[in-house]
Amino acid sequence: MSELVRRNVPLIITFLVGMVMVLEYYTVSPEIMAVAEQINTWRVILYACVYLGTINLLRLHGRRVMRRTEGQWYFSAWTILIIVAYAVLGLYYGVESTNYRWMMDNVNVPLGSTMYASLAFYMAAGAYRVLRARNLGVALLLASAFLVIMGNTPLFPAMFPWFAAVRNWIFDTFVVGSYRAIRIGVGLGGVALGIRTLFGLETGYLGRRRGE
Amino acid sequence: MSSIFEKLQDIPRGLIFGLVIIAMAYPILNPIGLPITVGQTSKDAFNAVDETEDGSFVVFHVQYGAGGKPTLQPAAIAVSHHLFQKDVKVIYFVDNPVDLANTYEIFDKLDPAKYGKSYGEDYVVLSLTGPFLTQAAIVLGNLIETVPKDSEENNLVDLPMFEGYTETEDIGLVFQLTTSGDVSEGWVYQAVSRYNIRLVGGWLSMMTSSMIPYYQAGQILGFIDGSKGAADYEVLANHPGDAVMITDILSLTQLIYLALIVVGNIGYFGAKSLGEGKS
Amino acid sequence: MEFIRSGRILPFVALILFGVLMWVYRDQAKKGKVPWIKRIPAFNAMEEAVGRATEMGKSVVMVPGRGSLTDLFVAQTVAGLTVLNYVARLCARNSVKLWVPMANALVIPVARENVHDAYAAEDKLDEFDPVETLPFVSGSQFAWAAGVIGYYAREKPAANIMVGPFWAESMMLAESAARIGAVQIGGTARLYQIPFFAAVCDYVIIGEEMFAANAYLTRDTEVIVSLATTDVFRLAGWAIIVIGAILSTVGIKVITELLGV
Amino acid sequence: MVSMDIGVWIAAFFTIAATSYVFKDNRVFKFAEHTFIGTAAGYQVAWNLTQLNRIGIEPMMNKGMFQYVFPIILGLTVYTQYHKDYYWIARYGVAFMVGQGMGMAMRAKVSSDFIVQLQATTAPLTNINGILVFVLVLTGLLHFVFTVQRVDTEPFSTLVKIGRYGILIALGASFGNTVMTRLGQYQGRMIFLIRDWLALIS
Repeated sequence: MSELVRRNVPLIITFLVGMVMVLEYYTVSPEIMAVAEQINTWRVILYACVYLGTINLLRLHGRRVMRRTEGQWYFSAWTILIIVAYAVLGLYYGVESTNYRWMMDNVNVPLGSTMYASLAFYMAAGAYRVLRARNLGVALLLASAFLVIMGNTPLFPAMFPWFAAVRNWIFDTFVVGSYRAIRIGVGLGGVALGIRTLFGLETGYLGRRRGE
Repeated sequence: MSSIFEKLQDIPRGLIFGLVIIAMAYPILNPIGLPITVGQTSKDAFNAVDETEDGSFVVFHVQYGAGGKPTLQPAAIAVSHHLFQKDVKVIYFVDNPVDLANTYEIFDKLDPAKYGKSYGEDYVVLSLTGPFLTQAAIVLGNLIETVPKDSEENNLVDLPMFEGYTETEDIGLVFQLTTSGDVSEGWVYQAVSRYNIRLVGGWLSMMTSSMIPYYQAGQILGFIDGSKGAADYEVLANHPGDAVMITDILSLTQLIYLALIVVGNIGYFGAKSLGEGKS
Repeated sequence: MEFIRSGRILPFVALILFGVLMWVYRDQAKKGKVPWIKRIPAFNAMEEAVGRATEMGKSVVMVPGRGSLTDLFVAQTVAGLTVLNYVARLCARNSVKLWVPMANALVIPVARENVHDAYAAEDKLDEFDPVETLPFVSGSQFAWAAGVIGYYAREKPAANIMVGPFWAESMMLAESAARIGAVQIGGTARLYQIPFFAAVCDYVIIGEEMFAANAYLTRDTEVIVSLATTDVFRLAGWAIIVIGAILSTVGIKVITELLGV
Repeated sequence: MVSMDIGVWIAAFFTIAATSYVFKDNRVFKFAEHTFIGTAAGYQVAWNLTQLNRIGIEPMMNKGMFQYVFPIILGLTVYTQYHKDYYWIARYGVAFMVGQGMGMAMRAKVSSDFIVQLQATTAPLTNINGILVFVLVLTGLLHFVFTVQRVDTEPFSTLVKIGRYGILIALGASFGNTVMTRLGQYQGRMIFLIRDWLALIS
């Protein structure tokens, strides 16, 4: 019994739910569509019950505070305080309130956008050092990158319009052709992974416990 | 002699950072004002939005968060200007508070009343959560039954714009702005492939390569290619804004970037040829 | 055929065919007939890189990506861990120091077990120190990247092998390792990061080559069966394109229309 | 006149703190990074609880949608994965999520990523661009064939090499566009500092 309940029933759930989603796409049966719509709503409700990411974060930083990890524990204490503050204020003010939007505009947006944007400096300072036409392959890559950057820099198309034309030609031919081949491969690979998962051949997600 | 080539390959980082910062700050203080050559993909995006059926609904997905805001918020504003000039009802939807703040900032900058548009009658904002493909399936196929309220706690069925709303058939266009590849691909699977709805996309320009096969195959009608596409759309919708300013600045920073690559390679090949000469 | 949605007949048939083909390949594999797998040129580059580290008496860094075992990128993380096992065996054999910066708590036990098996296979277990070889650097992107870049600057490793799912930090790592002259092999299936590895690394593993590398090393029938089935569909697509394009050039659109059924 | 809005000053502080990492890893950046991690985790809790109430609990209470109790139970099962004996209960929630997610993700790929792409490439070969796309798709497809020994021999291996060079050129174009992405992103922040914070331009 335990093998059935511990492993096989979950695999059957994955198969059945997966099949409904697939059949809803391929068939016009109203019954399947109604079941699929319920499954989608359930999935959203289930998603809103799972807070493992935040719990792991609280455990990680909580442990550092308990151990007073040198040079780190006060940052961890601050992180825990911020998590609780943003959660409580979000519920108190309401996540769609103007106060909460103010907190987003003046803390999250500057932090999030600047952290990603600062890669611009890495792009400039770092890439310059290593972008060398060491062999034919990299030389082709560099030539293509160079022409695209010139096409993207309004200065050059403003002077010679064919810079924009060359840039667009590279995208309309090399990028469409090569990325379509890559895209087909990634797509078929996704189908293979999907079939393996729905038919219980890919059970990594079940998290096998040793000695089971 | 070889020391010059070595130096060319090893310009100190601080100097490069200084150059980049100056190249970004200078054009803001005194703009160069270069003409924008509008690309075909931006024209296709503009025309596709323009040809959306009157009286139909447009699903506008704001999903660029904080990281994509500097690039894509100007595009969201320009497209909203365009949509608010048309007789369409716009459903904005988000799945986090940062994008909610971005959406309301669009309305602050846009002033819908100027176009005679009001909340609940011509546009609405929905808050959702869950995996993206599931959100898309709900918004496109099963909205009223699943999402009882909008972001301002109004019942959807009480809003005038949803009177006689019959889900999928009423949606004339999906317009999406995202920094996530899974979302931009996901819209092709759901909007185009599953529900057969017209799709126009907008994303960071680093995503264009992996998405352009869908555009060339006609699955995506047109797209906004990062800040360059946003500037194009601002020009097409004749509402020049931050994107036009950014492309102005791009000229200088990318010029420096190109110069650095050339200098680096001159140093590399110079040192290499000397190196061979010596041995 | 009102049951199948219009315009979905061919995809539905193709999907069923795909499943049947996978089943056939699996059945044959059970009977010992496993498809041939191409050896990825990157493995020669890895052997040369570890050889170089041995001569220089320097260490080798192997980064199996920053993914987890429960996210969308599990297949790439597993491929990265397989390459980790291969590199660990090379390092153990040549008694070269290996450093594997960990970014995800779930991956650590699996990665440590993986490297342990490699050292055991080369019976060099005495040289294996899990905490030293596979340290948890950080769970957050930029803090983790800073830790790895710090190692490059301090230790100046001879080789830097990065195979797995990577995000914006790939640029930082590749650039920093190139600056200290390390031989680099980079591979990921995240489309946006491949250009950096291609521009900066000495050898790049592009997209699906990672999964072929995984199949070649582990002989895992599930992965080989999937690759074999996708190859059949790739070559079928190849034929359809050739015939379809030639016919439509002379005005016969039958293939193009058939594909729309 | 420099902005008097406290919010803008906070935003300017975090913009500079987040940029400082580029020059040197420092404690101010560490503070900014931990704030970023904390806020994202915090608002996720508030946002999801709000949606859970709006989409799940209220309809269950007021509109008699009692079946919504099942996804809530499935959601709670996920927390048992750390338990020594009842870890397997978590598999029920995970199995539902993986089944729905994988079924949804996989179903459209056969047509969107395969059949429609083939169809688009059977266009008439009447212009140079069309022929080039045709050749690049074919050589690109061969480049990713790993289990057919015939393709590893002439003349196919030359086609594979052509395919790889085509891919490298395409990767170069993608690299060029990424330069614009990264540089374009920071310029938005620079406009914020100069215009919204220091008000040096209108």
